[in-house]
Amino acid sequence: MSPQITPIADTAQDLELSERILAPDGSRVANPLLDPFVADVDPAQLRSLLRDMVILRRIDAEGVALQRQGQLGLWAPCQGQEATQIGTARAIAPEDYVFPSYRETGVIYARGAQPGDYVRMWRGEEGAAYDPAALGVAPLQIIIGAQTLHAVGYAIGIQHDGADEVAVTYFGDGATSQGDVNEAMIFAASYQAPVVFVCQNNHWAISEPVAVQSQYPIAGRAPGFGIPSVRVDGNDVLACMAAMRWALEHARSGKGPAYIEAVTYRMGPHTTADDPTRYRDEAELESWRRRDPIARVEAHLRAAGELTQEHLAETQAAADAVAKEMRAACLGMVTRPPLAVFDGVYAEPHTGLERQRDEYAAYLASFESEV
Amino acid sequence: MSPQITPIADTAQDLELSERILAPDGSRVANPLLDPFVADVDPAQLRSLLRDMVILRRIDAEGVALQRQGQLGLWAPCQGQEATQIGTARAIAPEDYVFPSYRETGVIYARGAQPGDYVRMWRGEEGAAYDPAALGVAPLQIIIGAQTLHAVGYAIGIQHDGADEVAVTYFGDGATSQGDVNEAMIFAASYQAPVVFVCQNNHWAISEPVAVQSQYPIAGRAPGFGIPSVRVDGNDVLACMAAMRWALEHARSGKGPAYIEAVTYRMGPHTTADDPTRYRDEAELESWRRRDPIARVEAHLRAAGELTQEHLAETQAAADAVAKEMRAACLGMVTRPPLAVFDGVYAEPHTGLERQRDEYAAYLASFESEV
Amino acid sequence: MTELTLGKALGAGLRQAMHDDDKVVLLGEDIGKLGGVFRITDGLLDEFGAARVIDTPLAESGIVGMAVGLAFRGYRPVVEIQFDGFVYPAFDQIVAQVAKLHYRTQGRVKMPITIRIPWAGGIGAAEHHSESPEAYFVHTAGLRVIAVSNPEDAYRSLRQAIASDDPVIFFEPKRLYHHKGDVDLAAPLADAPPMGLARVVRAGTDATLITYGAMVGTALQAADAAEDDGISLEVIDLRSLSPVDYDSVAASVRKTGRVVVAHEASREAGVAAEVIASITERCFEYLESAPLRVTGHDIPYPPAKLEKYHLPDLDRLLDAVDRVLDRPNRLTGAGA
Amino acid sequence: MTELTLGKALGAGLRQAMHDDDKVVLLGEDIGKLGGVFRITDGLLDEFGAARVIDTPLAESGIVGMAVGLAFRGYRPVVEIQFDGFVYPAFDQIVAQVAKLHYRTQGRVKMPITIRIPWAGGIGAAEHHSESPEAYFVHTAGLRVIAVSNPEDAYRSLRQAIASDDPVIFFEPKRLYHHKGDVDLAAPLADAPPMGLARVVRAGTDATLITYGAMVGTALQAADAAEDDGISLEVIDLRSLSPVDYDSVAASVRKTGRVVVAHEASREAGVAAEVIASITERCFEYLESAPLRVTGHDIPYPPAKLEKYHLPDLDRLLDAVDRVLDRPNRLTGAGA
Ligand SMILES: Cc1ncc(C[n+]2csc(CCOP(=O)(O)OP(=O)(O)O)c2C)c(N)n1
Ligand SMILES: Cc1ncc(C[n+]2csc(CCOP(=O)(O)OP(=O)(O)O)c2C)c(N)n1
Ligand SMILES: [Mg+2]
Ligand SMILES: [Mg+2]
Repeated sequence: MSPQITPIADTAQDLELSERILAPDGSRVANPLLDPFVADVDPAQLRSLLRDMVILRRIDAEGVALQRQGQLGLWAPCQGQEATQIGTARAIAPEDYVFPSYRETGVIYARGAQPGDYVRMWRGEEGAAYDPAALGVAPLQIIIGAQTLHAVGYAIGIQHDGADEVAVTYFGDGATSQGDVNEAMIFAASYQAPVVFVCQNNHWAISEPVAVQSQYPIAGRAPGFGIPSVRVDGNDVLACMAAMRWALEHARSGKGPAYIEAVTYRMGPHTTADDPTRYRDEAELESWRRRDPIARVEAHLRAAGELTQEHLAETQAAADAVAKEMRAACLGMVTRPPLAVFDGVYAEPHTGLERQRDEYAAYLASFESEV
Repeated sequence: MSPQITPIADTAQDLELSERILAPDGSRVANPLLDPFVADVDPAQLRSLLRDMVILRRIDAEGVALQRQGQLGLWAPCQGQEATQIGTARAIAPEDYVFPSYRETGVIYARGAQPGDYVRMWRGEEGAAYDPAALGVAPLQIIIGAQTLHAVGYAIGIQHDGADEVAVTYFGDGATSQGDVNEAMIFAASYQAPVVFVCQNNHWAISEPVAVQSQYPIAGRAPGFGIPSVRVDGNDVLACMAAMRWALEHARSGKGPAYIEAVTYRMGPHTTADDPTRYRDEAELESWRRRDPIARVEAHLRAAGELTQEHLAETQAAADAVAKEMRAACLGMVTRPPLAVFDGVYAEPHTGLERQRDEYAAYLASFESEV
Repeated sequence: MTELTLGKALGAGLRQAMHDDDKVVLLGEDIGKLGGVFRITDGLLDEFGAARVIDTPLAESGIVGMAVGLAFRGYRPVVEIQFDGFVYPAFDQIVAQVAKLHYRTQGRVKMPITIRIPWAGGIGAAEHHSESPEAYFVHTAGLRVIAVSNPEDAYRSLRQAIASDDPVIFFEPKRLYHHKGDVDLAAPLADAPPMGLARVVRAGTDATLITYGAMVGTALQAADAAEDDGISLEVIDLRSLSPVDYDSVAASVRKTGRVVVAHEASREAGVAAEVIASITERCFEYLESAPLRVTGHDIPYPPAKLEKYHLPDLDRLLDAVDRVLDRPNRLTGAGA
Repeated sequence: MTELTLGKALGAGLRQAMHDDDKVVLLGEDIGKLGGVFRITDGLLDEFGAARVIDTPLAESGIVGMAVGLAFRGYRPVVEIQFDGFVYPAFDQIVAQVAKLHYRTQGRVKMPITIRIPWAGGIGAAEHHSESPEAYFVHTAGLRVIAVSNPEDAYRSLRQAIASDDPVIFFEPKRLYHHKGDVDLAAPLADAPPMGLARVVRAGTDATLITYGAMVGTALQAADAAEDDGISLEVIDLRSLSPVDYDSVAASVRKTGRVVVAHEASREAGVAAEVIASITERCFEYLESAPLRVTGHDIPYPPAKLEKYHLPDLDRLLDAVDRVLDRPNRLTGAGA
């Protein structure tokens, strides 16, 4: 009865159904919807976006390497998603607040993460990778979709405070199936809360192709809830930035929530514990290699004569420097003492836990006195 | 960015935004979408629909009376929703299976409920009001929205069995905010399961107007999930039946799920424990009284000269008879003996519970031996 | 002192907390115009406005998740779950987020969330309206769990819960909402005993009867009845289920040597199991008989007409008292 | 006898159950092509097809709710929850539907659903991947709860769970997935001992060590170590946590008079509390010292680098054994 949205036939068709500014070959496509939002982006700015993407890829590679070398318990690579993460995150204001999932390495990078922040959680040292207040980013969230509701609650707080900040939440295509993510849209729409939803549709939820969650464009769900949405080419950093600026402006100006689906691809495994050869074709991966988000910007800048060897060398050096610091921070981490397991369970004294702590302390001490 | 659906300004506008066949004054409106589905409905059939609605209203009034007289712990009136319930339920085939909420008195009536079935649960005698297999209806569900997932699972079972049955689930406007109901749409769409979703938008979730859940037509959500939907005037029994036939046909023919939003109104309190004067205007109620689903059909039939005093008298007598039987069944119910609290917890022996049962039996027996 | 019902005392507690701290916001289904299905928030919408008394969409996970976000923003959300049996859709947000965020962030992010739960049975309600889910939360590290039994405690401990920087699951016995008691509305919170303390409701010497919530009243009746029989029962109202005030409990057990722990919730891995295991650990040498549990059976909450065969009552308490005292059953003569 | 890892034994159990009854269907995230993140369902998609090995959308409430619907239709769904910490979004469907529908309908609607949960810690994982939520389900009437500790039990009891007309929460200790043991793949299920029985894994006379899951291995190590010290420990693997086989437990306690109950899960209102409370009720006169618990602390599961300070290990078990035996600590000399 109601008009049916066309299902997506295959992943190749995906990007055709999304908004873009830079084509995979680096050529610029006119986009009346998005262009106004990045009219100010000059070659220098574009180079800076490229630089961030290159550094992010390097950080990601270092994360994988550290895991392979036994320094991290796990790592969730974001290779392939650099344009989505950098493009959107760079548009977010410092006073905004971000509620990410676990794969947003590029987002915390853009928010000013310190070298150790990338690895602290994955190494198993602490529950949160960084100080949330310092970055304006909630702790990485492992429970799929849970953070989207937190963002909405935070946005309602912003609204009550009369502030012009925005809460932003990132989640995957798989997450869109969770009740929480749908409730988040409902609550956001009900209160017209200043929150931006960013769905990184990287085509896979571990081994499940996005079609298991949805055979229709995910961005098509939001309008039914009263939330305007846009579906962008997530490998086009300019489109991502433009969409994010639109969404943030929409939310910041009191018009309520906005929704972005960034259509991108997870080039690596789900995590370092995953073996994607069990479930996906090399051909699919190959087709996405041809849409590499970094190559696209490089091609564009190069064609415009705006990318020199020096630029590239500087970027590579910066990336290597970050990776080096990250490694050093990782290797230098000192595990907290045994009794730290009790730290921070409660904000105020809890007699039951204090007793357990004391007993355990005495138990540990009994070994020391042994010697 | 994406086209925004217009929010609903007020409840009066609501019905204008929905499909109908019979106008509130009983006149017939041409509806190219729905008409074909009820082309066969002649005056006799329409009278039979009217009869069911009248009987249902009588059952409902009896339920309220029994509660007021202390015979039931609670009753959830469905006055005002007769067209939605009878119109949709009469379209369902006997071999289909229904997953209702707690307010579907009309649905269980249409499925052949026995007099005691209406009250057994509300009286606090048993957990389920009736034998699910006998009616093809799952037990009344109190946890908001939970039953929608059950319907989807059942429908996937139908699909696996290669049967041409359909699972139908009923839920309220409030329920549409629950994660489960959204997950149900996602699962149904993912598997193209033969399930029909019937949202009875009766404008209220206890004291909350539907705008707290959604400022946009609820039926507008389904297409985003890939589920075709229709929004019908829920006080128009023909429109409800037509929509349901469409939806069932769609699902039965392997095209996947379908979604109906029936825009209706809860004339009475949420339950007999509720006092709606605390939160809603008499004027609103009054406006809906003018859209009474029963009056509408009567007016239509009367104008067509198809409703005699005899018809009305027969219907009233039938209604009174059902009410009488219902009352007798209610008053005649014998509470199970104390040890029945242990019956049916497990299908197979459970040593822990058996011991508790034995201990409690011995404890109870100790009082008897006392005398 | 003002005489108030438990329900009104809770309302007064909310009101006071909202006056004391404008970061306190209430969220829940039907808490605005309706004042909640139990009218606990009655009048608060008018007094504090819709920005602080927030009717939410019908989704418990959403409500608690929204509270988490508000806490991130520095608010102190007080959530009303409409009935005990409707807290489960929020279980993930409570267990994986509310309880763990402070720990996850080593104290950097506080979760001063109070989750109020109208609780337990004995009101002849439909399914899911009479549940006693407290053990789930007691078992969940990172939460505090409070169960109130009278207006005075309700008023004070609700304010304490809201003022606490920790998340508190706050159980309100529905069947006592209309019970009256004196409340000192003016008593400063700073002078109040800490939230975690148990209370000896009635001193006694022969056996200790430990319970909480609505069953405190039943326990007091049992103590009266036992007294007629020359037995002196000490009755303890735990008040806090996490942490349990084991100092008070142990002091009593060392005195009486005999213990009955009672609750409505089912038995397996319930709070009574916890209390008995802890008592045994701490007071083994003082125990003169096996501590006994009087609880709901290990069954789903039964239909209303049968609930009286599920809920521990006076007779079942007295029967257990007789057994811990190694006496024949005072009602039936059995067990002699 | 075939030597299999615990993981492979579970896979074999699923395969056999699917052969035995074509109403058995598997649902879960990534259980199809991938064979599950632990490869338990490896090969089953190829063998039984996508209609019986169903990759689901990413929503645990949806998965369990779908299983309920399939059960209504006469199927026997076996759900895989990807990790222990991801079961909470399904908590409502499990507690309010799966556990209660048989009771609600007085047995008219059966819920033969098995919910498999890769379980517990010690694998250096990220948050939510090492949880021990078993007490929540033990406390929930209407469910059965199984925890396996070796390939043979895994193979047999998974088949029993699937064949059971009751819902079963089935805990699989992740850190034992690669442990090997002999499995009799041909043994008819009809000859097997009932699912609810505990097993005396090692007979002993001085004290009883009760545990389940991966800690059975630790308990056996403790028994070895204690033997070197001249102490004879009886080790019991509970196997079924609801019901607990208290006949076997009580028989052992009557013999030894001393008890340690151990698990990874946190302590407050955990399974050990239940076991100790029940032992005290049944065997009070036989107890020579207070039964002790050795458990995870009452903290959220800590970061991987600290988990060894949370999980009970050999030393903590031995320390408790020394204490129930009123001996000085054998390692440290303390407590003498
Ligand atoms: C509630 C919950 N269920 C299951 C998991 C296990 N899990 C971790 S990541 C993942 C897939 C997520 O896919 P998507 O949302 O697309 O994000 P992506 O990993 O692609 O970034 C799953 C199933 C989890 N972390 N939380
Ligand atoms: C999970 C859950 N939360 C809360 C409730 C309490 N409750 C019962 S009915 C109701 C309103 C339902 O509104 P709607 O879905 O519109 O159905 P209606 O009652 O109007 O038929 C609420 C909040 C419940 N039964 N289950
Ligand atoms: Mg993904
Ligand atoms: Mg409604």
